Amino acid sequence: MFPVQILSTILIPFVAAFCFFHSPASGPNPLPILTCFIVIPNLAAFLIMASPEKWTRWISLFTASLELGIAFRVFTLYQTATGGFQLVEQVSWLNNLGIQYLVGVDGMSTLMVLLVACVYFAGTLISWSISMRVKEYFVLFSLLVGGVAGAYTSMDLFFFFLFYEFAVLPMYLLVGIWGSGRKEYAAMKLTLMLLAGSAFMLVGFLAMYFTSHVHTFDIRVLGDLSQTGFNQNFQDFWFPLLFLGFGVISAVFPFHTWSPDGYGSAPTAASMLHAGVLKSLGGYSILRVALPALPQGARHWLPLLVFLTIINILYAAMVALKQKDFKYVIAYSSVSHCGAILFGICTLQVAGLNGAVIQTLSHGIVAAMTFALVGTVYGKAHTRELAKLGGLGAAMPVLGGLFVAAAMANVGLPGLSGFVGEFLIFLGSYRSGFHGGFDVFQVLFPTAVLAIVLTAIYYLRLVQIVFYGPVKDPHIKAEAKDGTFIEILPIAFLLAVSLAVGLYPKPFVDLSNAAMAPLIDHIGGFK
Amino acid sequence: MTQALFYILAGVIVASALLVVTVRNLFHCALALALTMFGVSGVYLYLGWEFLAAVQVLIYVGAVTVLIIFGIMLTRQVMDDKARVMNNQVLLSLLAAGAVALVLYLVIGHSDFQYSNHPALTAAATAPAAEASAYADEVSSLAAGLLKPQNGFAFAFEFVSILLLSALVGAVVVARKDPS
Amino acid sequence: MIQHSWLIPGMPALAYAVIVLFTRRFKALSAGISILAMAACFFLSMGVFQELAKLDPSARTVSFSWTWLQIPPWEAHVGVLIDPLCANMLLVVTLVSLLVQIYSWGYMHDDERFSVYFSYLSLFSASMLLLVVANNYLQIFIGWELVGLCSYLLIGFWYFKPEAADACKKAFVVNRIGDMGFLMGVITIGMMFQTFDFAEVQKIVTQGLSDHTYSTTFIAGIALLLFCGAVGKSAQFPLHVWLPDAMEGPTPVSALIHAATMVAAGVYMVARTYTLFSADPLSMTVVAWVGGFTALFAATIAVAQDDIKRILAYSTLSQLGYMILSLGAGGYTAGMFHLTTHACFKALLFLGSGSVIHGLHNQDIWKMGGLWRKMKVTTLTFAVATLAIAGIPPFAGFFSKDAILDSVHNSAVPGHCVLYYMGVFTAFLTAFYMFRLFFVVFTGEPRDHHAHDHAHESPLNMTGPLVVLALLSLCVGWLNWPGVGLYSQFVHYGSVPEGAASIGVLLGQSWPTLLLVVAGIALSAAFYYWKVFSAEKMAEKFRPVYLLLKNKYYFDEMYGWLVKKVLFGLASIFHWFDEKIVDDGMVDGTGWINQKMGGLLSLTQTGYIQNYAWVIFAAVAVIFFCVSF
Amino acid sequence: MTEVPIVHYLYLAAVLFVIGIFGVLARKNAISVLMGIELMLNAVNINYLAFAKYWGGGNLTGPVFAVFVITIAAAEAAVALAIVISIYRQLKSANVDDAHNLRG
Repeated sequence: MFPVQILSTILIPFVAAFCFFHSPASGPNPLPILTCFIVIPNLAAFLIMASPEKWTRWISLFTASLELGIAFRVFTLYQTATGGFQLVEQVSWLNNLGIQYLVGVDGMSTLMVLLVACVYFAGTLISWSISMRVKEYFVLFSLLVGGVAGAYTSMDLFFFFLFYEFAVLPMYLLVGIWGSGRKEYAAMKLTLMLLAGSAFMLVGFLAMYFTSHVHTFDIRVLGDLSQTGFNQNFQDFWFPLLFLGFGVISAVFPFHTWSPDGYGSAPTAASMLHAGVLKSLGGYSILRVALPALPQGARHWLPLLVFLTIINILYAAMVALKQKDFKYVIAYSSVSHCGAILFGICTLQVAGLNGAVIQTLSHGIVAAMTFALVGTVYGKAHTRELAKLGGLGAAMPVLGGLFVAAAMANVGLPGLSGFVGEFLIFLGSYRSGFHGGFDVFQVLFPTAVLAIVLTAIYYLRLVQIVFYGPVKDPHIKAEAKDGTFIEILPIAFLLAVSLAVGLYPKPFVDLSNAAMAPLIDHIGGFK
Repeated sequence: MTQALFYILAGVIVASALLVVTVRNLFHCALALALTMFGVSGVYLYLGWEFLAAVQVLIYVGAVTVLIIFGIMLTRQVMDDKARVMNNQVLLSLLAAGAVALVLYLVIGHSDFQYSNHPALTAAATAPAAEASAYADEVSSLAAGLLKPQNGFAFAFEFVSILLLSALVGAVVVARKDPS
Repeated sequence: MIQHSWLIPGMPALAYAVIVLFTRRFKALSAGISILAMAACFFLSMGVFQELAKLDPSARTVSFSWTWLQIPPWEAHVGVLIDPLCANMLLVVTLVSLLVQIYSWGYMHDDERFSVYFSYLSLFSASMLLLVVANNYLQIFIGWELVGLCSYLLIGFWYFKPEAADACKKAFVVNRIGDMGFLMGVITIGMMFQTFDFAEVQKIVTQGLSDHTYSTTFIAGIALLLFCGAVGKSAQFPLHVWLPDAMEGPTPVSALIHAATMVAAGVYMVARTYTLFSADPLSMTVVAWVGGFTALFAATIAVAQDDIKRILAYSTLSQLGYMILSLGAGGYTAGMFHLTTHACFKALLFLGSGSVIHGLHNQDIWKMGGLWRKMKVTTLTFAVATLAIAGIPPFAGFFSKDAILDSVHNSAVPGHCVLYYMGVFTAFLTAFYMFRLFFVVFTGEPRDHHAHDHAHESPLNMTGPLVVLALLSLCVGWLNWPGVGLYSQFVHYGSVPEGAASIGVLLGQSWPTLLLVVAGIALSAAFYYWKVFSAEKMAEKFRPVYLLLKNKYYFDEMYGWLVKKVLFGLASIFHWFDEKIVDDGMVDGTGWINQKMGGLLSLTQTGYIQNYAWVIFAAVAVIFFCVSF
Repeated sequence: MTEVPIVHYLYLAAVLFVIGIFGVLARKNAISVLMGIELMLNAVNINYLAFAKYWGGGNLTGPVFAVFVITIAAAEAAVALAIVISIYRQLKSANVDDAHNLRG
């Protein structure tokens, strides 16, 4: 009975939302699709506040499925052949200041919209077992999703910033209230570091706004201005600041320490959403804002900034080797993977940029899946200390199998999404000295590839410690059971998405390339 | 002669004001304050603002000083206090007050107030009759000044009444003994 | 048939999905689905082979592909390339897979996770076949990684055993090190030639070499990067350490993955990308020497091992070394032929040892003995395989091994003479340690009577595959009968088949080897059958050598030290740096500084209202003064 | 009528104002401080009315403000005394120095 209820709550809104919207070519939609995508989670938050507590989860699940339907619709509606921004909705807001409500998707944001919806959906299901302050939890959770949904679809920097801040604050409360361990410290650290990053970001936005003389926050216009509006000095000065500002969001070295502490303390779904969606915003914003608006600065700085990202990749992997807490390993792995995303961006090469986008999608899905697994295992074993865990495979074969799959997705095994992203990133980072001339990437390419070995080592070590071998702690064995339907469902869903990307990446890569190929032309990067 | 009156008043005011800030006994302070207020109202009278002089006496001497004396009596132990009346920044306060005094002196000295033949002054002196007839007595002219909408103070005046009321209520609330 | 060849990897993949998603609870059904899919694959492969054989020799390459991902100017495909090399490999893989799956039905019958086991086997077959039919470098890498995953899963199938848990991790990580090179090679190809397609790369490279667009050294560099992958997967020195440990997996898995098919993928890959390897003598030399050295090196270790499966594992290493040596020396056909014959007799050896283990529940050869009385079929088939691997005519090993030694002898690789003698000596050692194994296990008196009493012949579904493989081990060699050379006319590099020497020439060349092999067998019999000499005494006498061999030249210890001390030591330093310097120092330090600065500023908040008032008035005075005067 | 020059009114107000400042800054007792404030307010009023007389030209803004100041001074005195009494009840002292809970 219960699975039937769940499945119908998922399928009905999904199908309804998917069928409700249609292509703009066949007449206007009764509701603007992207605005719906942003507004629905916020509406859900109010609805949850106003309804009895026993409805909370069902409303949330209903909303998440609606969002999933909308996201799949957006995914099918985007025309890769046409490219550019599509499904654009524009409303003047503060005309005097050049601020407008401007949402739309290009290929990259289409993938991000899909990512947000998938992680939201899985996170809602994973949160089913939350028992403390259920209403408040889901209200904040929905608001958070509303914020990131807005950030990924905004084409106006003002709204982009607004939505981003809108997402950070619920995260603070989610970690601070529903977290575990040193949750107040972690929440404060996470929020302060992210806000420090966004301070850089805001100053950069304002600098562009005032320098451009057009006084606009429209990223399309700022991109067009990059050659005429911003001179070399301006670009050289502001690009690294913007990069670091965005980099903090993506946990770039040395601003990464919010990430392990934050994820270590956050409740499962918050870790999923943060690692999967909010963190990806850093790389996304670099591609969306910094590269189009400041291409000369990018060409000037990225060959230097790339060293930070390579440190991220290898250093975080090394640190992950020595962690004693299950979740911290995953957190450092996420830092390492985000480093790969930024590394892909730094290659300034069309495959590298596409790799960064696909890796963003993949990392979002896979990190969410891994955190979901860690949370579920923690819920059963009641400890995350690696010294106490062991031999759980016998007690929870399905979760163990899924964890191996998640580990393999992290390791970058072909057939799962991680491989496509990593492969493209490495492809982009290849430079040959064959035609003469030296490039830092001749050294960095093999160094980065080293990551595939390190990742394998620490993930397999984790699998071995937690699931393989004999049971270490008899208490755990007595209590540990395999996952229930409601726990397996979100993880299996994310695994299916990862498999879809890994087995047939063409539609996804086509989408990302629709955004990246023009960007590379614009920057004058490598083909 | 009349000028001498002003200077006598000024002397009284300054002297009693000095007493207000220096005398140990608070009750005496309050009495000196009352004297200062009387002096100030004398200055008002001297300037020709009879109504305001009356208001000054009524409110300051009649209300505020009495209020202060009530306050002193309610916090009576203080009067017997043999401790210092001044805090430990007397010299600094003198310095600050002196600095303000210097600034004020310089400002007044450098301004053109000392020249009595200011254009506005002469204009007022030559055509006082029309004005005087319009506002035959000070009270009605002041009332017109306060309440005529075109003067722009009507709202403020009404607002002050609300302020007074809320101050009254607020004072009662703040000073009320906590039931617990 | 050929146009449906995409079904060959497709069907096991489907079987995997069906078993995992639906039939996990039904043991027999799961196994049935898996075996059925494999049988279908086998017959499809037969069909493909037949169709290909009917084609004109010059037109025996059929390829078609679908776009997998596309970033102009790149396009990555998944596709199928059917040529003789592929058809040969398809037959080997599907046949051995089928036999091993049938065998597994008996061997794994009591295991709780029977269905899971069959699902992994199906996944393995699918990945292996994907690798085999690949028509481009990316796809071969994808299959490559996937077989690595299956190997990991199957070695760690009994994950609750700590040794298995260690072994599977080790296998995956060591393979990954090789794969790193492979991936770099694939990426270099992609970036330099803007295609991953075998045929197109071949065209571009041939063209580029002739008009000197690319230097041969550059091509050799790519080839050596790819070869890193082969070194990992085919467990060549110095990445050989994972294969012996991989014996922790179920024995049929060892037979399938770690003897017959997956480990041969490295050899197959080198053969597949032979254009790149043969471009420059440098790459060929490296390949030949790595192979030759591994062959000898592993054979010496095998002499001193006690575990039945480990002996076979080192023998596998050694035989893989032969194949790599052959390819490096230019013996393309010989290498592939040895791959084929080796798949048959090595699978048979492993399945035979599995049968022994199944009967005795023990792997130490010194607890066996005299098993021929109890296990007739197993003993007989094992004997066939032992003769085959030792290279006694007319068994399969003789033909392929001799072809290899022949090609090394005629090779142009620097130091080919040394390599030749290394190969010959390896053949001697092979005969010695294989017969040592055979004599100790099957002949003489039982050493452990309790175990011996319980020993029994395995059921038909296990002995059946043994018999089939024994027949193959006997006959497969005849495919390349001297002077006829059916095989070498079918599988060859370039347009001209390598000439097949006539039987007279062959025997004329190979009699010293043959003599040495017989000597090896005799020596082995002297030690372990007739017991003329005492092995223990020999071991005492040459104790340092014995210990060195017994401990596998201490490679495990060395790598263990590298990982534990160097890697984890570095990790400790990084961890310390991250925790103390970055987090406690920089991040919390920033917070600390702000707090202290705030503390300093808060001193101005005295709480005395008259202080504040004083500041106000003093400031008013100062500001007025400054502004006005 | 020979007038007293306006500057003398201003000087008088200035002296009164400065005395008030001293009272506010230097006296310990809160009620004394309050009295200092009253002195300052009166000084301001003297200025208003003097200017209104001499320079007002019939404009009544000066006396109007004086009225406001007087009114608000009364309100202020009431509230301030209430606070003093409340503090006195809490701290058993009417000294300004004793109320320093806002120290940083």
